[in-house]
Amino acid sequence: MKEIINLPVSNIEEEEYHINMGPQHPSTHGVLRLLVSLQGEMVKSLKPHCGYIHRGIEKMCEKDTYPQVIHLTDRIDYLSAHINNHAVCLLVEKALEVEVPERVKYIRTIMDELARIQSHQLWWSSFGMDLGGLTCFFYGLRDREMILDIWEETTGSRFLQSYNCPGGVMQDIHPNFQKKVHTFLKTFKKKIKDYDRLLSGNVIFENRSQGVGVLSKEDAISYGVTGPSGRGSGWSCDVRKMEPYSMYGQVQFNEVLRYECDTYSRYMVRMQEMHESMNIIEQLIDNIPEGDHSAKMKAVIKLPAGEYFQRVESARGELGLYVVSDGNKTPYRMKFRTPSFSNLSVLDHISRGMKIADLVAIGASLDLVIPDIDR
Amino acid sequence: MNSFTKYFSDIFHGVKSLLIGMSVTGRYFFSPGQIVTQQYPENRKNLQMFERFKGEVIMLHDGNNQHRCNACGICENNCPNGSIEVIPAKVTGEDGKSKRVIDKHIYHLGMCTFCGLCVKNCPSDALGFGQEFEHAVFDRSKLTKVLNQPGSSIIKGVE
Amino acid sequence: MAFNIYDFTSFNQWIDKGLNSIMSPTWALITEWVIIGVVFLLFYAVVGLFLVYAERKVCAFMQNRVGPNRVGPYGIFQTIADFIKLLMKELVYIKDSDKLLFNLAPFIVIIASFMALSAVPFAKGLHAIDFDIGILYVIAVSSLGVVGILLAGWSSNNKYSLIGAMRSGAQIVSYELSVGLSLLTIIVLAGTMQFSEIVEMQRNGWFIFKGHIPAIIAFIVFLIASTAETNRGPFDLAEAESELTAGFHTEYSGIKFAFFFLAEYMNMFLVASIAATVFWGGWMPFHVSGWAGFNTIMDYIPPFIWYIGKTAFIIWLMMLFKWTFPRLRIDQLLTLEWKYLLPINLVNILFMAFLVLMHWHF
Amino acid sequence: MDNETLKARILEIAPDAQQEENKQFLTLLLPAARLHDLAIKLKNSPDLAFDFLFCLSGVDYIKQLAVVYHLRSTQHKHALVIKVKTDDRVNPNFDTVCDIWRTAEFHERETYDMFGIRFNNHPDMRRIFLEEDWKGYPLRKDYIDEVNIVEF
Repeated sequence: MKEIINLPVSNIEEEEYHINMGPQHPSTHGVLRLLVSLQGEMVKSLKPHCGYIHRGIEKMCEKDTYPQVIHLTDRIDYLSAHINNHAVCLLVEKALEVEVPERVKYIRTIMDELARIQSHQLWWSSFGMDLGGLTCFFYGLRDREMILDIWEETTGSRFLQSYNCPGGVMQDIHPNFQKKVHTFLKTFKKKIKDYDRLLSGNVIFENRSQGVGVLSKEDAISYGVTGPSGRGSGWSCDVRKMEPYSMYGQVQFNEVLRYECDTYSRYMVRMQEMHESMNIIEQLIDNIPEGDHSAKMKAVIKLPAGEYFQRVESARGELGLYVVSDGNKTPYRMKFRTPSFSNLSVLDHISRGMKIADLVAIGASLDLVIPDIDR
Repeated sequence: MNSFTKYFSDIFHGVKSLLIGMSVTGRYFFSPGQIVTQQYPENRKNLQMFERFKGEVIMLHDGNNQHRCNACGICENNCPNGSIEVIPAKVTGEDGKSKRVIDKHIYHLGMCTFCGLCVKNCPSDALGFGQEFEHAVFDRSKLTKVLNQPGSSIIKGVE
Repeated sequence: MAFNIYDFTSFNQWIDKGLNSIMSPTWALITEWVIIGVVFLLFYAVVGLFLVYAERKVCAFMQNRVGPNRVGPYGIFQTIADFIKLLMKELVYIKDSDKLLFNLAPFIVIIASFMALSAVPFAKGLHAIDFDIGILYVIAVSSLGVVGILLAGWSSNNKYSLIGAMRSGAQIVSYELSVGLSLLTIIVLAGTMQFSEIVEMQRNGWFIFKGHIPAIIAFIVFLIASTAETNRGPFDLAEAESELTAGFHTEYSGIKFAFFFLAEYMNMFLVASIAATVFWGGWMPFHVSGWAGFNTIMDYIPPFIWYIGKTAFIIWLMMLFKWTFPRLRIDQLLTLEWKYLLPINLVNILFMAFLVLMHWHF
Repeated sequence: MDNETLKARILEIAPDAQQEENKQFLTLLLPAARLHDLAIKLKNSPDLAFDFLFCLSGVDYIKQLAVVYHLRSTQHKHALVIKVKTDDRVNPNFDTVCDIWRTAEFHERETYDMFGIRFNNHPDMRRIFLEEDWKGYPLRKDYIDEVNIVEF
């Protein structure tokens, strides 16, 4: 307050114009507050204020056993709930040196890719909405509904499934699963063409996104911007390729890289990733081997004392799970390195000198999920 | 000259891309058969949830008002949120031994996150998921439910 | 009583005579004013409410939804219910806002669109005033609305509103030019600015066919520019909801918000009817010179239906724009106007003038 | 570089580093006072080139407070975990590394928020999730909050 009062009169041109984007704002997709300093319509700088939905999940994890932790990880990044669960299960299995059945690996990989597709669908919907094309929102959600139905039939929940458990999955897949996934793939391959026709090729959209929010590869690495956002800067950072887990080592897929480094390239990476995910599912869905849906695990899971780290590729980027165990049935310290948290840190850097409208586009292209930031 | 042709090709491509976009929305406008909205309160009667749908945790009772719960408390231990409370009672059985049976299996729906650990870990398969999903109530205390029905007893041979 | 659905002139004269026979000419004039005012107010409200409903239904069908279907059959009373809700809502007064201007702004917006409506010919003889400078009047009056938007943004004491208002100011100042120039292209062809004459001249072919290439270009430019002038998507920067929450009307609630809302739809109706009148012949049926039989069949359809049909189609086009395209950025908006629309328009006028001089039009 | 050569190489620049038991990564405990210098070397040496800090977490070992840096080289694809520890629980502080890896800026703020570990020379050392007037540091093991933490 003092600084504002003491501003010399001659400085009036340099005076900043602050607006709050959020915590209640249509473009922040949640309760994220961006304190934006403007000069006219130009963003001079912005300060993210997060923590509006900080729930202390890391503290709660210290009280929960490993199977119980899984339902909390659903709620970190709710759009890639399966992938978060997968990370915990992989970590526990690695620490206990449990070999899970092949069938589980197939199921988990298919579920992860379905989660990635639906996350990107929702991202596409809200991206279109942020740029003012409201129809995109409904088309994206319409197609996402099919995946939710597939999940509901197999896992019992549409959104926060808690489907993985250490050693396997909770229930075997539903008999209709494969048939429904095939139907989905067939339908979505047609519908995704509409996405391109409606938004990707649109001249207004291209003008709005090309050259906006340029993030160089060096900055992407330094800021730890992973996932599709990092790959849009030409940084090959796909954990599925670097440290293959589950079935990723045995399926053929391309890591989508683009080198324009702007909002448009981040957009195109995600659009292309949906095709790649469908490709992965197609390779796996007909070959799910028979077998048990879970390995035999002890009733009480205790990790040997030590430190463990597990990385998976969530829909937003690299999800790291760092666990310090003291040999008890609860983790001593559990840290989630969430992708959105690091991706948020770059927002200030790449939106400087852009317009407010660009800030919205950049924020949408980073695909921030607020609970993923706040945990 | 080059910029001159670019000016017109920009206009041409721009207009073309806009027309392609309009053809998508226009096509959907003229094909009302593709409407996907479900008319919820109207379709309530024939609304069929998936069999695995996690609506709420229930205790499975058979026709004789008998269940399989032996009050072991594993569900209570497995619940991450403390939404299950098992209140056991001691009764003397026919053979004269005192036996642990369920008095009240209390379930706080308001605290449940539907992780499914109680159902998965129940050794006698006494718990299951119900299909009910309209849980809105005016009083929070109504969300606390007693799962074993009044007067119910354990199926013989489950203990 | 000489009521004729194809020509309202005699009907108007009948009312005029009747009124003059029972009262002094001054009072008769005042009574006519009141009647016209009431009729227009009713028309305004009905059309506004219907357009809100239509927009919701249209966008719903484009998005694979059903749209409003709860209030009344097919939800036709939905907007009336909304209107009643807005009437009953609290009017929030903003601390440190400029009270007078804050309250005045919605009225300026709505009066501007109301005034412009008075020059529109709905059918033969069915217009409030037939100015001989009708087009000039409409351009002048409809651009008054921006004053209301600027005042609303400025007086709200809200930064979002201010940014929205300033965007809107820049937008309308630029796009006024294109609207004016594209109408001028047709004026060059028609040689008059009077709406009734413009319609009458299209008896043997609408101007969009008569003026062929330049008229079509002018029509497209007019459509784009007028969409921008009414602050509708993809040019809705003034209320860009993902950037500025609600732009210039962020702080308005209840019926004052409804005024802005209604004015937006009425402006859309207005520009659609101007486009229909100037380019598509207004209430004039579709005539092909030489096909006498075809022309008589077309004449059986009442002019009012022709007018509504054409307007509705143009409104549908504007809705299609809004629900398809993402929003432009402010600099792109100005680029589109100053680097594309304006030069094209200027060349187009010359082209049209040349065409008229050489009698190359039909 | 495999873990053995990596270890030898790092012991060259930091002779007083101690190795810790870890199956997955090479884990080295570094002296806190020289953290910043060593971090610059880790990033800038062309054969090490640890340019990606993929995780920064605080850990409360009850006696000590530690900060764990998970580093990775995008060129050479090798990873390294470095740790710094302090016995000071009242006013723990380390040098910031956010001028070397920009992502550390937010992660260090989070560590400060949850563990009370201050980072010297950090441009914006404020709490990130909790309010400024929050008492205590929630992820410390001695944190007591009778209102919000329910013991079953």
